[in-house]
Amino acid sequence: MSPELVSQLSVGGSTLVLLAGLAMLWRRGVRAHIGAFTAQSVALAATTAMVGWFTGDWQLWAVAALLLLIKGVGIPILLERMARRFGTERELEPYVNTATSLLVGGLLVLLAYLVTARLVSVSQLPTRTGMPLAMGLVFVSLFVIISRKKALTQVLGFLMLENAVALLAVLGTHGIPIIVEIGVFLDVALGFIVMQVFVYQIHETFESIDVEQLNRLRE
Amino acid sequence: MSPWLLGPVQAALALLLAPGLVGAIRWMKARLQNRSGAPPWQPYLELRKLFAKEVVVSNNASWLFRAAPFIVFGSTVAVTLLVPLLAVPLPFEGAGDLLVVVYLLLLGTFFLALAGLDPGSPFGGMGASREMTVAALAEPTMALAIFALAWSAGSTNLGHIAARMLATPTEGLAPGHVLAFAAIFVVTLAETGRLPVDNPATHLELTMIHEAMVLEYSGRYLALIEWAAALKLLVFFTLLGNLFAPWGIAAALTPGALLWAVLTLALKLLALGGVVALVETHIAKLRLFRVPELLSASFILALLAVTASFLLR
Amino acid sequence: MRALFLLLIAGYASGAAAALALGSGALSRWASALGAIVGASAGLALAAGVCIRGAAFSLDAPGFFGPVGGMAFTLDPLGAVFLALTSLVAAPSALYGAGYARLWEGRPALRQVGFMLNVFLLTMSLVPLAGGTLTFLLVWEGMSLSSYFLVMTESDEPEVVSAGQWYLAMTQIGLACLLGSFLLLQSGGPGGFSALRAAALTLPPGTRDAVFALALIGFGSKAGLIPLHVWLPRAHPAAPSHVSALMSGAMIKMGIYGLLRVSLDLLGGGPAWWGGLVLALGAVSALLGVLYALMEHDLKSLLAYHSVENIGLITMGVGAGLLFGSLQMPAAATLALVAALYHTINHAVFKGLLFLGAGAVLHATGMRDMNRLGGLIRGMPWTAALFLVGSAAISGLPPLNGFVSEWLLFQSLLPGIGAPSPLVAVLMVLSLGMLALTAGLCAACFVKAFGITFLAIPRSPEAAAAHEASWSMRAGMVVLAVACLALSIGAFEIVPRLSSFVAPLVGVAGPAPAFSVVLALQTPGGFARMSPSLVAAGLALVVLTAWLAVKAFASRRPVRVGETWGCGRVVQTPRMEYTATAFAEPLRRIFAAVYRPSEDVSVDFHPDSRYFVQSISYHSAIVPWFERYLYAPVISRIRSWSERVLALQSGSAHAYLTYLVLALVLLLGWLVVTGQP
Amino acid sequence: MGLLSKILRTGIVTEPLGTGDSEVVHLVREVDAEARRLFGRALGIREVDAGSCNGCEIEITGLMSPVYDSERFGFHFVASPRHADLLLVTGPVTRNMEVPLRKTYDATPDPKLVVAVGDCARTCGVFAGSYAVAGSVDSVIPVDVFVDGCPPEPTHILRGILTALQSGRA
Repeated sequence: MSPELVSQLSVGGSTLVLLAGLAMLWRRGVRAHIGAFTAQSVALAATTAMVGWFTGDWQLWAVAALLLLIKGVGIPILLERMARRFGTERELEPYVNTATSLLVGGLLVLLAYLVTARLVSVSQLPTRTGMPLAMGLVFVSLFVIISRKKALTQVLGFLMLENAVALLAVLGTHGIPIIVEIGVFLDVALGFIVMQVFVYQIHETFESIDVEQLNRLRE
Repeated sequence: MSPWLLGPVQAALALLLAPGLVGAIRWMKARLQNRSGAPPWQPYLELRKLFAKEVVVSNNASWLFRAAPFIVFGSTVAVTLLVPLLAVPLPFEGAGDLLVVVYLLLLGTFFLALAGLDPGSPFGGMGASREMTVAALAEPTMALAIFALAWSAGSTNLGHIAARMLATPTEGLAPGHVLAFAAIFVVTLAETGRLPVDNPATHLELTMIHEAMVLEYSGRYLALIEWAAALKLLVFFTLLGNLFAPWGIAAALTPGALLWAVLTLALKLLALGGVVALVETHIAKLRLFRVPELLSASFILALLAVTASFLLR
Repeated sequence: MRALFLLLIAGYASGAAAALALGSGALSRWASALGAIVGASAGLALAAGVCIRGAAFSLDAPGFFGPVGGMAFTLDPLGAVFLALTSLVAAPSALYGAGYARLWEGRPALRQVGFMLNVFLLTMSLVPLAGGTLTFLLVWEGMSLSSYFLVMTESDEPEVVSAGQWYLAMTQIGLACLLGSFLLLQSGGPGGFSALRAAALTLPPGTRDAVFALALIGFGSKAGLIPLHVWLPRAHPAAPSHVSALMSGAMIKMGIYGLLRVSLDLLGGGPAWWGGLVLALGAVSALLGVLYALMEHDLKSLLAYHSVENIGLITMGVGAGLLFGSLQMPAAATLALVAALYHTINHAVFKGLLFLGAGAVLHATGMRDMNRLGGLIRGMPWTAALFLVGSAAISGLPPLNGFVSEWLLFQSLLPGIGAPSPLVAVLMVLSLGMLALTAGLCAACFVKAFGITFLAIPRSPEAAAAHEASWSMRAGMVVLAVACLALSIGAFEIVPRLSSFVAPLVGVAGPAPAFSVVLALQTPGGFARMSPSLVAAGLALVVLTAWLAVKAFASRRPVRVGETWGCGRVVQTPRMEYTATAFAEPLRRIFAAVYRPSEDVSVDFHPDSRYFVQSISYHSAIVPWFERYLYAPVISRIRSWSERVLALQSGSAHAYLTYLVLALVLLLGWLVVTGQP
Repeated sequence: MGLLSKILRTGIVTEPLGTGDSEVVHLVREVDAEARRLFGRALGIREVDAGSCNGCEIEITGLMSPVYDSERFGFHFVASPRHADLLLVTGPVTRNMEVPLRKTYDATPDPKLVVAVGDCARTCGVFAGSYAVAGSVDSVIPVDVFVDGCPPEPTHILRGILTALQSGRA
């Protein structure tokens, strides 16, 4: 593949990943959020595979396969189960309304473009062009975590943050050793399970997974 | 054929095709609703009937109410002289670029909204207010999408953009273009009063946007406005089809090339119409105050399009 | 040249003298107007001469004001543009004023307005002619004070008085900043601009920044940049309408002139952040201006907020010009400045027209509240048609002039993406988005302004009884409306000249970038082409053809006039119509985060049962946030201080003597300490 | 996607014009021909409920259903009498609806037809003599055709429209 094509594809891939993240800000339903996360993971896996194809590095292929398996299939199934368990609680009243959230998301992407500009200019890799978008996704998922109320949405925000970091690594350094990657996966799985337990607990206690309820713990 | 003749030919062709496009979309929607539906040429019959009918005008309406249909119709027809319908280089290349197209369409909207206010009917005012709101909120998306297009093409002239796309087809798959296409598609839905922004088949005054403004019109005036609306849809589809995928557009004004151009244009219009029909079958109308969310989503698409073209420069 | 210059002064002076001499009758109305028209025509001729020749005209009069170093006048093309637009608005407004002033006949107000208007026009025309610091400040202050007196014409109404106070305060703050700026700029010497130009190059960067910042505040407060715009929505409605037309059409442009003169001409451009700051200020002013205009239902306040918006657009052009200039992109800089200048001229014309139209409405109905107007298109067809032209022009609709300059403005932002620094590119993208949103909202706002005011059923007896304006008022408006069309169709002649004027300012060596090919505008490098004249011709042709075709082929049944369709409701009353407030309601809800409207609903129930509601009263107000968070605290602080000072004024003579003695002692002590004789 | 597959599985359910010789088929053939002749096969219908029990409305809705799908003859219900060629009036005219009905008739541009649907429209049905009823439809506006039945079937309404078209006041 020609470097131009690769840089185009990496921009395209990371755009898809980012759009899936922004979809979190747009849609309200939990199911839609899970769908967005699944799509994002698949797009991420595809991008990784593309880079792997370009570099001819088998480890990246493996990472892509793992991504597809764990984040594209495994975690979504668990999430679906949680969603079914809690009924589909919608993000009816986020702290920031939808239109504003979207605009903030756009500004965050521009900000990411600014902060990564120098990084991109020094890097020589053809995949560097996607990095600002990956950084944008980092910001966006942080924004999702702080601006949404439902614990489930926040879990998704965390998972997207992890996706963003993985994308950044793949694009910026053409992938990290698979051992590290596996370790990260384990962390994520662990963190995910812990959070799952928390969410269950919150639901047990308050009959809702609206973290606003946690304020009641004070008195 | 001289290039100056091409302009009128384009306008005539657009006027000819526009009602058929609307009819085709209605027919496809009917089929998707498991009905046999009206034949695609139904709109022509309706226009013929309306031109033959009597005109009833409100006693509160002024001369503006009678002038507006001609201005709305005229401004939309003028646009068809500028867009690359059949061939590049365009007949009136120097006369106007993409921004001029946007402003000419705004001219039509402006006068239609005034005509909605003129009879003093509450529905007309409601329609005018909503139409202008949607139009205003759609502007930024359009501007940024134009920005992304123009930057990669090195010009805002429609002919340049199409020609550039023909010269380097890979550009068409660049993320910037795909995103800009998506953004302009959403704007098309909003500006031409399709679902999920406005329901073209609604009978409920309180949910209307476009219909509410034309409730007062009858006879030939209504015919002009409906025709202009169809024409506007065709213009947006042509922009989508011939700026992003200008294949089949004639490079030389030979009869064969032009014929092929007409054929491909019709195919593109049908394809886009099919997509719209599918969309309208699948999704419901948004509440008016959810529309800004849709438009800000399209704005994000346009913003990403520009960012992508930054990254790849 | 010199003759024209003297004729300009003579015309205005004689107008002022006539107003004083001929008392307050029809004669004095017409005499003072005639003087103003003569002066304005002379000014226009002078400006045209300089523009066509391209050579500056200069005249030194060390005689006048000897003590302050005499007056110096020069008129270079840049100044000529502003002199031209001032005179362009001045003549029709004066003609209009002659008719408008009838309502003051037999009152001193007539004499006062006639005199002050001529003084105002004279000083304002001299501002772009000023060739030195002192001259500039002198005529500038003259302009500000005379306009203040004009605002205070109806000074028996309380809101007029408060408007006057706001206006005076803002102009004096501005003047203070200008003094500071020029003092920093002028290291001694007579302060001719040519001397300053040379001196500015040697100034340390810090001083240059300070000069620029002070000039930005000073001129920005005159131009009405947010947040220094607070006086506009107050002063414009208070002033007589032809005066508002002049203030909004011409006077606030002097702020732009000053900004261009100081930052580009005298300082010769600066670091990139100057341009960035100005661009950002412009974008914010444009968007907030139009957003607050949408919420207005006072016709003249609405127009005033649109002045804020358009000044914002112009400032965006200026900022982009400065920015590109500092980035060594001369072609782009020229384009941006041309866009700014052209929009300045266009805004002068159509905003003048709109204010005159609003004045005619006020004259005919005695009302500015759109929610009580309506249906005027029957009573006053001329005014309605002319106001419609103005509305279409300011909304940037083809084929009128606003469209041309907005197109140029868009095109001038597009090259920004090619700028080396990503920050600039992002800034350009954001301001482009804001520009587009502003344009759209402006169209929505003028659908409201025209539709609610002139169309449908009158909402009050006064509106129903409206009469057409007098011939001189109509003539004034017609001139400006024709100018709207001419400035669009003739753009391919005017724009290249403008580019040749501004190109030297941004350091374009040799010929200015080409801007037009036959009948069409072309941005430098052929990035885009557009031909207003062809668009106009095409539109006219198509509309005419459609009309003829329908005449020929459609049914010839006579048009039947029936009742408005309202789902069969028994009778339609004006209360059923959409009002200005209702029209803007969706946007108000969408942008609630910006407006932060205060809403209180009070329901009083029937004494017996809460199930029966007797009345529901809803009240909502929008206080612009910069007034709430910026001005209100300052004002209250000042008030508390002044009260503290008041404590000194005890009224007893002893106390005052004590103050005197204390002052004397302190003074002597200071002299002793500093050891001066 | 579920929706799409359902659409495909269902297929077109409209009564075909070509095959079979049920009453509907004959009828729709005639209607088709007449509509073509008179209104250039494009007929805007404005439905006015002058006080009906909504029984007739349910049947009228049937006209637009996929089965009858009268849109295929170029009939379509419009949002304003200004766009209409034919008024479909149901129910006895109540006192409150008398003026609106008249206004609707005036608002409709010529040529125009009026079809009164249901027994109530002709005889005021069970509501006859009520203090709230102003009278039958033809006591308020000129009626071209009455469609009997309480409520009439869609086919009868179609026949009524057809007769109105044939009466050719248009």
